[in-house]
Amino acid sequence: MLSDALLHLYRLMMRIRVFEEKVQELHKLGRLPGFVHVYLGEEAVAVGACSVLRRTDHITSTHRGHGHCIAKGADVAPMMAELFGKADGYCKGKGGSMHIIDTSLGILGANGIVGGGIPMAAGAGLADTVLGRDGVTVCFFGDGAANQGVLLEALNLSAIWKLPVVYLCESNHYMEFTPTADLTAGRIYRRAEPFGIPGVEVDGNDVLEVRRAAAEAVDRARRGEGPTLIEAVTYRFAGHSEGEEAFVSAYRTEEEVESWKARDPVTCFRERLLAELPDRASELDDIDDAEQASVEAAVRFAEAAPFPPPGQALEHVFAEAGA
Amino acid sequence: MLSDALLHLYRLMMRIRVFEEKVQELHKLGRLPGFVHVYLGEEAVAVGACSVLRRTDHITSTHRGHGHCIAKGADVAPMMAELFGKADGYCKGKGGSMHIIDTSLGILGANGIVGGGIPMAAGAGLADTVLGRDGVTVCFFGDGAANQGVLLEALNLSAIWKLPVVYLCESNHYMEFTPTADLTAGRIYRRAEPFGIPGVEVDGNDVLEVRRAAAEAVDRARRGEGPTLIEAVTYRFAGHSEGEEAFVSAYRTEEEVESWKARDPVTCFRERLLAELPDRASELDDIDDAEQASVEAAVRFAEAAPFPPPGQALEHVFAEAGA
Amino acid sequence: MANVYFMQAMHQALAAAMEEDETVVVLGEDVDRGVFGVTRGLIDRFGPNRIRKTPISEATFVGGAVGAAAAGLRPFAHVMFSSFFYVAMDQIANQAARLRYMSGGQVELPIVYFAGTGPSGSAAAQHSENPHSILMHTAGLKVVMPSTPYDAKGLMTAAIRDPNPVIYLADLRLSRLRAAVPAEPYEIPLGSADIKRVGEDVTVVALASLVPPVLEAAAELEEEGVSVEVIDPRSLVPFDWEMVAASVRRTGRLVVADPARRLCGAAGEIIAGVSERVWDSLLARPRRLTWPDVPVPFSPPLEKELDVGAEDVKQAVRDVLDESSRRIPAARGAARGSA
Amino acid sequence: MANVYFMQAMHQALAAAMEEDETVVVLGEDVDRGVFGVTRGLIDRFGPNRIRKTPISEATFVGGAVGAAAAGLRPFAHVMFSSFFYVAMDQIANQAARLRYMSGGQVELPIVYFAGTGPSGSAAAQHSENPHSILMHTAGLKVVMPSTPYDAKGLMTAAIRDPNPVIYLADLRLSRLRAAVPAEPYEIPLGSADIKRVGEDVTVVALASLVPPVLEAAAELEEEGVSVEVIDPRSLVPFDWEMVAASVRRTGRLVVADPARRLCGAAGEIIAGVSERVWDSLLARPRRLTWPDVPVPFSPPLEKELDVGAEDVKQAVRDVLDESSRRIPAARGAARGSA
Ligand SMILES: Cc1ncc(C[n+]2csc(CCOP(=O)(O)OP(=O)(O)O)c2C)c(N)n1
Ligand SMILES: Cc1ncc(C[n+]2csc(CCOP(=O)(O)OP(=O)(O)O)c2C)c(N)n1
Ligand SMILES: [Mg+2]
Ligand SMILES: [Mg+2]
Repeated sequence: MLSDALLHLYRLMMRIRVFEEKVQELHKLGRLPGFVHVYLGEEAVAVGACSVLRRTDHITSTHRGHGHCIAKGADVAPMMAELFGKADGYCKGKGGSMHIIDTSLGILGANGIVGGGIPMAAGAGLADTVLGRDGVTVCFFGDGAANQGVLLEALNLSAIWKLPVVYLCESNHYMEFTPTADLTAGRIYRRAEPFGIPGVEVDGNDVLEVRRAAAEAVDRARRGEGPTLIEAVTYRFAGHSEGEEAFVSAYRTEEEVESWKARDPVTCFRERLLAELPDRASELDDIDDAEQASVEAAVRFAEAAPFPPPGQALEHVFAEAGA
Repeated sequence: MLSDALLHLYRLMMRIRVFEEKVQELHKLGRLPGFVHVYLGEEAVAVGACSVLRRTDHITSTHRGHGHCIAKGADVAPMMAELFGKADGYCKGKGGSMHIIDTSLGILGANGIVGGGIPMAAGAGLADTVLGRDGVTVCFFGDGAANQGVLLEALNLSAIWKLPVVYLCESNHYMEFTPTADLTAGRIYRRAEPFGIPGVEVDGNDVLEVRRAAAEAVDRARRGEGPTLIEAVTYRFAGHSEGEEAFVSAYRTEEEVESWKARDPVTCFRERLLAELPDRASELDDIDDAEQASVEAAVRFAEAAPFPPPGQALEHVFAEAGA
Repeated sequence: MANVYFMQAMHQALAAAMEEDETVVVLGEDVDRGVFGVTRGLIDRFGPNRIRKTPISEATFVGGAVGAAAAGLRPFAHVMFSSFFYVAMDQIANQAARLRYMSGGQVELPIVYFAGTGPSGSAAAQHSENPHSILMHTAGLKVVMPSTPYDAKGLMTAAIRDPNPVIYLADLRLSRLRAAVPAEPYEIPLGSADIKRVGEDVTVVALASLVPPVLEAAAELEEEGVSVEVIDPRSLVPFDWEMVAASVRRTGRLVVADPARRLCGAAGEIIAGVSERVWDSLLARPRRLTWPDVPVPFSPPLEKELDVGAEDVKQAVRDVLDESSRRIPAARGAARGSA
Repeated sequence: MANVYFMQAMHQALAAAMEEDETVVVLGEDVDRGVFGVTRGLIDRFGPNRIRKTPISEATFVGGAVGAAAAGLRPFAHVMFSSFFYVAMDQIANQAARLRYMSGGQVELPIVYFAGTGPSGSAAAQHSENPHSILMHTAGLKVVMPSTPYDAKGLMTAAIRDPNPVIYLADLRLSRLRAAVPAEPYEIPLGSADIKRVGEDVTVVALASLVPPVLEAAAELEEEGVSVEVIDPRSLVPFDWEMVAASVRRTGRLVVADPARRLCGAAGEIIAGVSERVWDSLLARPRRLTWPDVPVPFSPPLEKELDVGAEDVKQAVRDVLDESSRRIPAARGAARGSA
């Protein structure tokens, strides 16, 4: 890989990192309405996977969607404004954290329903197939979502129709406050096998490994050879949702969290880049600074933006014919 | 196996055979309201599986449920009356062919929703587990139903809770008018593997083979070792539903149907019994006659029974507290 | 104009739409043959790339239609029996009906969700739902339910061309209807009701398979000297409040006949919505004719017991007339006259 | 009587029911901790055999409850947010609500389906539904929706003891309510409404989280000399038509406040049902206060725009009074008097 491309991966991961840390901070200050689920610790998954996608490719996302959106090219300013519920947000304040959508980037939406995006991804893949486009859809979903029946249905449908869809399970070990393994039989990536779909496991904290697996799956899909299931093993550093301490007692040990932080996907990748591209070390600092600055700017943008006029609550239910 | 037990298997298969042929005949005469799906050709599956169940064990059934009900001990007279929509039917005429229920026999119901019985079976298994009973539930479902997501969900749930449930897929090669293989990736029995559940394939036209597989699965379940998925490969001799010729052109070849009729589970078993128990040959004839007579009697019972008074349409929505 | 059956009329509109726009695709179980005939044979004309037989996985093909629409197709999803909407309800109510709104208007979702609906003769409780009021309440879905082959065709064309998810419910009791229908495609705008019979004394709003018995009752009442106006809303979302309100403003009397359960049903809604608009014109309490609040039973006499028939309609019309002649304040009664 | 929060009141009833009947089991995601607190801590008292944390598989644990109930348990299924009912709608509407009827009355299904419901502060379109009218229309489900800790506890006891599937909706906007509640279990019969404030001029029927603003409005209106009777149905199926109709018979005026969408909603139903019963007593057109027919938006000012508040209630009450004093026939107006 070209070093510029490597730095770009780093930049996106850092963008997510900085964005989410800022989100945490703002949430603590009571500035963000609604539920907020941050992606800290999982940055390598979204960035690795989306790095092999084109702008015209699609993704479907989850309640924990900020990282997917940023990795697919979303701008942090309208994202932040959306989190604030402002008129200049991606969805004009209608969606919020759990529903960020940018169809011009192929982002078919974060989704508040666990598993809700899975059928949609198959449908987007169908559109590519029917229309003879060589697009690909990446369907992000959690390890908890892997127990929703739509996974079986979508795997089956994608297999028989050879849909160009990559099912990417983010195995972050928890579904809300419950260890996934407690309520999940067997390994998720193996659920692909009976359908004749390749099922692979990757280190979700290693952006290059995710990228490699995604590239293989995406190429396969583009060639018309059908879907792949990738299970990216990772960990979320933060709680399930911000502010959960208020009503949930601890459900993870300090040691567990620390052991994963020692494998922080962002800092590990940074160290690796420092080792492999020592002459570009200063650029990493520049990236950190630039991302920090852009997220700060995003916050200012969001704060300055107006709330939507109340009457807008009544708009956007239906599209006008011929509009 | 004792020869009496073998004869009993034969009797039940013959009972289903005679019942269903009579149902076809009545349907052609326009005597039966609503949809009717007959079980001809699949008799060995229900009889083999239910032969290892106790009265207190449960089954969940499908739209093609007559065979399951008879195999679990249902009486053909109130069954037939139910098909006629009569007051003396199992469900007082409220349910019809697709909804025969007899809770006293553990029949939790035929079900008009493809896959509808799958979660219910897991729930019945949970009741046995929670209450410390050694009951078992057999969940019958079609190969078409295997593409409903609830299968994944129920397999996962049953695996983690080691529920005493046997998932029995009747692979009769069709879902309505479409070959199952056209729209089903891989083999269904293999869908158990990722959950660590035994998945086995059996010849669904051989009642003893079904019985053997069911016995193993049921024993395992009773011992508290959890669920099994059995795929019984079989074939339906008749159409998807009676009268379909009126609106569906042929979707199977004569040869295909004939090749399966050559492996008719009832006549093959009869021949085998004749060979193995030559001294009881006459009893087989007696059984045939008796079953024929009892189905004739069932028709007379059904015909003589009154329709429910129209006002009964308003009853049985809610149970009275303390009733 | 050839005589065509109810389902054939929809078939014609769908086929023409597929000719006209190659992004229209059909999804559903056995859609090559098609239990109701609406999609039958299309596979021969348009091939398996556009006529997609699906596995029995309602949640996924209904939700797939959402993703497909967002990515450039115009899916016609054949849900078969409307009871099966419940199997895919998340994808209908949380996804299809929400995505545009949640996105602040970014997405258009031109989807038709088609199903045969209502009792069709002892299909029993899991194949006989009329869930239109549930879908009306959802917000974000248009809902149509025609009563004639002509309307069926025109509404189908409009539904397919509409940029929003449209629930298209074909009342199975109307399958045998046959009528002359123009060969060319035409649109009936969603949201336009139709006066099926002009009258002066009582407005009867009737949905889907209750239109024929209501017309029958109206014809019989004519002989008794009672003039009934029969309105078929055709589209439930959007609803043509204006036409219905205008009629009731003239007649002063309202009966609503809806082949569905009562509690929170469309009949109550129509009464509430019309009352809000023309309260002062009402000469008697509006009547609703609906099923009782029970599942649909199997046995023919039980199923029949749920039905609203011409006799019920006649009785309700007479009741409304009686009440208004007995009770309206003299001044008003004089002004309006009543039969 | 200790002061307890809304959800704690339900928790007490559930815990007591589990003590009293060992076939009561809890199913649902994270029910050991429980996002709303209704099941929190029960696992320490009753252990993991009876407090069953489920995978994220709503269709299967909701449908599992049906099989479990038919096989001898009394499941309390914690569906979490009521938007998730749609994910399991087949199992609710085609199975739980149908099995007893289809079996001709053979089966009892003592199940409680519990969910937090309604907007809870920018939870947006997929976590803020108030689907009670959809569940009311289904037939075969009882539906309760309390507005006070006292009612919450009594209805929970009744719901768990009831031999039928009961949908128990806990309005999330009421989470901070706190009130004194008897320590011992007690039952409030399903189907009994409650007069939350006695009044003479106008009847306001209010559901769940709209009861507090309606009471606030009533108190303020008192100062204007208007006497408002406030009725909380508490249970929507069965519905206490008698109590509501009796009140309207006295007041002659009806306003219904329902925190849900309008089309085919409970407000329209209550107006239709009451009008049918007491048409002659109505002195003005009944008013409904509901959300507009849109999904629930995220942004605080948008979400607030949907709300029905005390001011809306006051306005509606004044409108009803105005209209009746302007328009009622003199004779009737004199007989009743109006503010
Ligand atoms: C259908 C549905 N059920 C339950 C929830 C509540 N919920 C939100 S996130 C979550 C856990 C999801 O776990 P996972 O899929 O592993 O994603 P993660 O949060 O770990 O990224 C649950 C149960 C929901 N939003 N939707
Ligand atoms: C949820 C649902 N979808 C579709 C149908 C219509 N339908 C009835 S039977 C059937 C085919 C079922 O195939 P399979 O499960 O293989 O059972 P078989 O008829 O072969 O016994 C279909 C699609 C239905 N009843 N329920
Ligand atoms: Mg997870
Ligand atoms: Mg089959």
